[in-house]
Amino acid sequence: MSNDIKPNSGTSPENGKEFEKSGEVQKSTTGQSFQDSSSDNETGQEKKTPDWLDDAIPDEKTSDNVAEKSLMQDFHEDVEESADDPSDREVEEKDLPEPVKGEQEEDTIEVQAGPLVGVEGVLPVELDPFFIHEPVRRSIKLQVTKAQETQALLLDQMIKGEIESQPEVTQSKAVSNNILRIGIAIFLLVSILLPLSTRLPVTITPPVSRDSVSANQLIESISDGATVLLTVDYEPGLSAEMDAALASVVDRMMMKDFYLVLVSTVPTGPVQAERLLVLLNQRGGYQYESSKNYTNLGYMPGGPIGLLNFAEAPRQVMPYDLDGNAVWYSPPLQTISSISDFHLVVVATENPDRARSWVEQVQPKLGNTPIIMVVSRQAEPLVRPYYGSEPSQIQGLVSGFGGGAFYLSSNAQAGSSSMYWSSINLALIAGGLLMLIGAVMYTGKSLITRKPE
Amino acid sequence: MRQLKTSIVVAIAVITGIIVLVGYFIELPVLKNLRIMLLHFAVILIAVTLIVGVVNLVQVHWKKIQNRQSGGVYSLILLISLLVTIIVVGYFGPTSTPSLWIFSNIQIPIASSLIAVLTVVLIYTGIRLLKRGFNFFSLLFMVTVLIVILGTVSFQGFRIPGLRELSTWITQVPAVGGARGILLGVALGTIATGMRVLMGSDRPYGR
Amino acid sequence: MSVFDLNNLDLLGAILSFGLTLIILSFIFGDNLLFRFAIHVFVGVTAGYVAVMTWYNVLLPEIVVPLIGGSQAERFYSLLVLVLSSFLFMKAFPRLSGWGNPVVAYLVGVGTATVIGGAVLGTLFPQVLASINLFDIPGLFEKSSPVWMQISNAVVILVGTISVLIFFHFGARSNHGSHPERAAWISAVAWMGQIFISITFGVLFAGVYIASMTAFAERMTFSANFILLLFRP
Amino acid sequence: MNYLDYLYIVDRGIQGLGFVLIFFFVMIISAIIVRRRDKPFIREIPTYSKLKQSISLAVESGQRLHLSLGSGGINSMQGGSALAGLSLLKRLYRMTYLSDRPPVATSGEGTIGILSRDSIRSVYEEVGVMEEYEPTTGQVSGLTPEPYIAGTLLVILDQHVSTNILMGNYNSGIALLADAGERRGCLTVAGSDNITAQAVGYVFTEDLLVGEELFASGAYIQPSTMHVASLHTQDFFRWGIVAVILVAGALKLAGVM
Repeated sequence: MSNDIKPNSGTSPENGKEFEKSGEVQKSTTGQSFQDSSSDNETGQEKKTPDWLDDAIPDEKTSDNVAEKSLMQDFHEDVEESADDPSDREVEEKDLPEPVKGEQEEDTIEVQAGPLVGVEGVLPVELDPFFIHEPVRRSIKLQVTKAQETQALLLDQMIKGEIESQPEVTQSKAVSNNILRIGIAIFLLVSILLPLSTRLPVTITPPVSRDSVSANQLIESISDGATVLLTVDYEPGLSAEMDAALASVVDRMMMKDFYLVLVSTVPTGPVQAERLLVLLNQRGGYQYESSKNYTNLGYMPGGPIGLLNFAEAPRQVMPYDLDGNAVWYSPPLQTISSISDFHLVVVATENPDRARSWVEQVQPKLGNTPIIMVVSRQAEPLVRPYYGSEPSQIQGLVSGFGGGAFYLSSNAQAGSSSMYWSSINLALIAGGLLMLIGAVMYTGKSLITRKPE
Repeated sequence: MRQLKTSIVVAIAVITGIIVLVGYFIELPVLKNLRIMLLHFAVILIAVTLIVGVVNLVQVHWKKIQNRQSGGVYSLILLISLLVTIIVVGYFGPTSTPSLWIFSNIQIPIASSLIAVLTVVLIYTGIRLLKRGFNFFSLLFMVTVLIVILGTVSFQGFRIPGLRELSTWITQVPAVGGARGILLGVALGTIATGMRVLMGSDRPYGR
Repeated sequence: MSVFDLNNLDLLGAILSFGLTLIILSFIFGDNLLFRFAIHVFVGVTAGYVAVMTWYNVLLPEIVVPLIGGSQAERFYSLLVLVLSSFLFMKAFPRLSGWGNPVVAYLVGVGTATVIGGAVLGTLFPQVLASINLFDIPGLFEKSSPVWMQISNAVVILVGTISVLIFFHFGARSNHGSHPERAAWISAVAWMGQIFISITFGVLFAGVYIASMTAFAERMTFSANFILLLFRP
Repeated sequence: MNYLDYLYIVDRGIQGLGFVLIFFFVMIISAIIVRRRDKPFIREIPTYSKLKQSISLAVESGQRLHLSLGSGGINSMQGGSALAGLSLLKRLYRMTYLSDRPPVATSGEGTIGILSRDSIRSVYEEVGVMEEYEPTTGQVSGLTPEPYIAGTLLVILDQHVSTNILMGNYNSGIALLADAGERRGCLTVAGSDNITAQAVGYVFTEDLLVGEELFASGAYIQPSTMHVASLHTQDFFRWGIVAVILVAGALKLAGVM
């Protein structure tokens, strides 16, 4: 039994022997161990070197070099779908040195009879026939392999599990944690509603950020009535922040009577975009109408593939708008044959991966067309490296609610960006304060309780 | 036979991959058109995988209802809301008033409220971070968090001199350095993972 | 504006929106039946949207329309796509699952190549160039802030980028069967890299916190306004 | 416009192709070298050790594991992280197919969902206990990131999970999953290719895979020549990049370029 368990202990490289044995013994046992390196087609991550490469690589199998076999096994196993195919098992067995064969029979019997049938990789014992062949290096201090450490810890945890009266402890803990959560929520609620109820102007207009100014100038520099690709790539969860940030930018573009071409790589994006335009029509008194002032191309699936495809052949990829009209032949879009024909591209997203996809797949095809990113604060740090760098991959960056607010104050527009400014500021500081208290408390605690080395 | 099947499947992945990759770098007209076609097909098929996902979702919840498993009622609710949405949005159109109504009054409130819950969770764990494991890095992490938060807010009469500048500097200098390092690392990891697929070493597409 | 000024649909929407907000927020107090109800509705509605958007944007224009009224070539293409799609659908049924593999392989091949190309031309090259150009002296003089400050910032960014890159270094040596370890000097640089990672993560976490607080504030103010609306004459 | 920019614009495609080809050859050479070695010389990543440890513990104590594969699609590298999770899934099932509480796998994308079901099913086929197979153990719990988080939240709360393995693409909502795990008093091990999710995961668990580490999962979960070779190739180019940045940066500072 110890040996069918064994493979799991071969997880650390220094356990060359266990590592090797893992591959060998598993073939003969019913289940597989965690470290099992047998075929894994369905799950994808198959440990196969390509067959052609396998042939190209000189075979240097040496019977005494144990761990080497373990790696080589990955090669051979993969070439033959070993675990699933009985004939392959025979082949494997032929290769096995005598002691292992002996072990295998034992293993099989143990596994089928034992209580841990199929449950492998638990509590291994260092009993490996390969140890007999090679001299073991001895040192003065006790040599404990990673596997042994792991298993010792395992045993320890299991014993603890037995003796400790866990439920009560965790229950009382859970209750106190819940109280803390509720306390935080109430504290935030009060700090948010306070400025709303008192109507006190607790905040000051934030200073204008350089980023927002340059984004503003960029839009200003584009002639009125230009055709702009506007991507609404955020999900409903953060629409409070993103709507605020994007509204301030789109508001500016509507003032300049830009023709907006809406597209999205998020299924709910087209609805989000439509909703935003309805909001801005109400708030800004615009009369933006579908196909007259803007066209909604809708949802573009495929993530990076879709983006690359759209960047190379927008007309073929999105031939119709959401109403089924062949929009590319209507006056505003007649002149647009490639993505670089747009006068400006605005991408609004809360997800750094999506932002990166746009920069990686679309930006290189844009030529001289500038791109403005309107991102959530949570994505900003990962988008910033692409902005203001030389060569600059993003020409404008409006970041989150704050960015929106800065943007507004920079072009003197009153918009939704400044709506909850006071509440949010107070709540932010309240939450920050709580974290600060926690930090100070636990720092002090750990400094006091820390034993001098 | 199975080996042959596998080889064919691998060949499909490798060949299409190589065509698209080479076309990515070299602008040969023939290659470009072929690549655009391959990409376009892929986009359509990915859209189909979305439908497959919906089918999978329905299968799972239908089984729950059939087997009278606990939570079967919720599965029923899920299927009903799915069906109603398909009918309403499908009939009136995705950007019609009824669709906008569903989006604004069901999806946005639920999604934003979940994020609101997330806020509480973040503060809760933020408070306990240094309790969990106090070390130099977690302390540095927490200090950075607090500086950025305090540097963001703007109050009348509340202004720690230099804090906003410090916060901006952290965001635009060391954080950019760190982020750039991570991005370059991730790019390397991505290329290596991709190369394994194109070499037929990793096969994430079934037997 | 009072509650009576709203039309029925708006009122119903506001009530629904308010109710769902409270239900989800109740999760702060703990798991409950209504929360589960709302979550299932959310998952269902979004799945419905996904299905319809896919139909409107892809299946209808790319498969159905060409099949019905397209030219010979268009019909051929959409038929081909239809066949491939049906293979993909087989993946949903265990017995036929194997038929879907070639199509999945095709998607994986195309997807992989796309992201490799993007990573090389979109991130690797430009970001390496950006790191080099940090020290473009003529460029530094064009900017407003003093040159010494720009150079010191450039050095910090450079040290950050390089140390974080080295932090991820995987290669290690093991002496006499001990755990494989990296060279001492690499570990030292990696330690510095960890400092930059902690700072970057800190900024990111703060960003997530600020973004989510916006949602919290928006939901709270909406709820407060709705309650006020109810009590307004 | 300096020389580098000129190169960058004019020959970008050729440079890119050249880079990919060199990457390819370095990978093959590394594979040959790795194959000659007696063991993989790669540093230890504690999270992977902890992962194996927690799995062993859960299996031994007969508790349920939850493997969340995220909402990344198979068609992008976001799926790469899900694939790391998938490779784990089959092993989990090989260890636990007879357990009263087999692991449950959730995913947020159609193909990954199906692949996870394929994997689970194949294990039951392998060992001939199809009657034990529950199709709902591999499920799509939501089709876009937010509903996926919501749906998975309920799975964690319902299934009496002892260990949460979050390995895939997430957004900041990963915090809700980790929190749900904590409410149920279970251990969470997290790895995501989304860096925002990593930053959020940082406050929840020390057992976190950072940046590039998740892409190395193959070499740690199931060591094989190509996986280890690709890590050495990454290292090779890592140092190449460092050298290029330092040398070219110095030349720029000196005004040579």
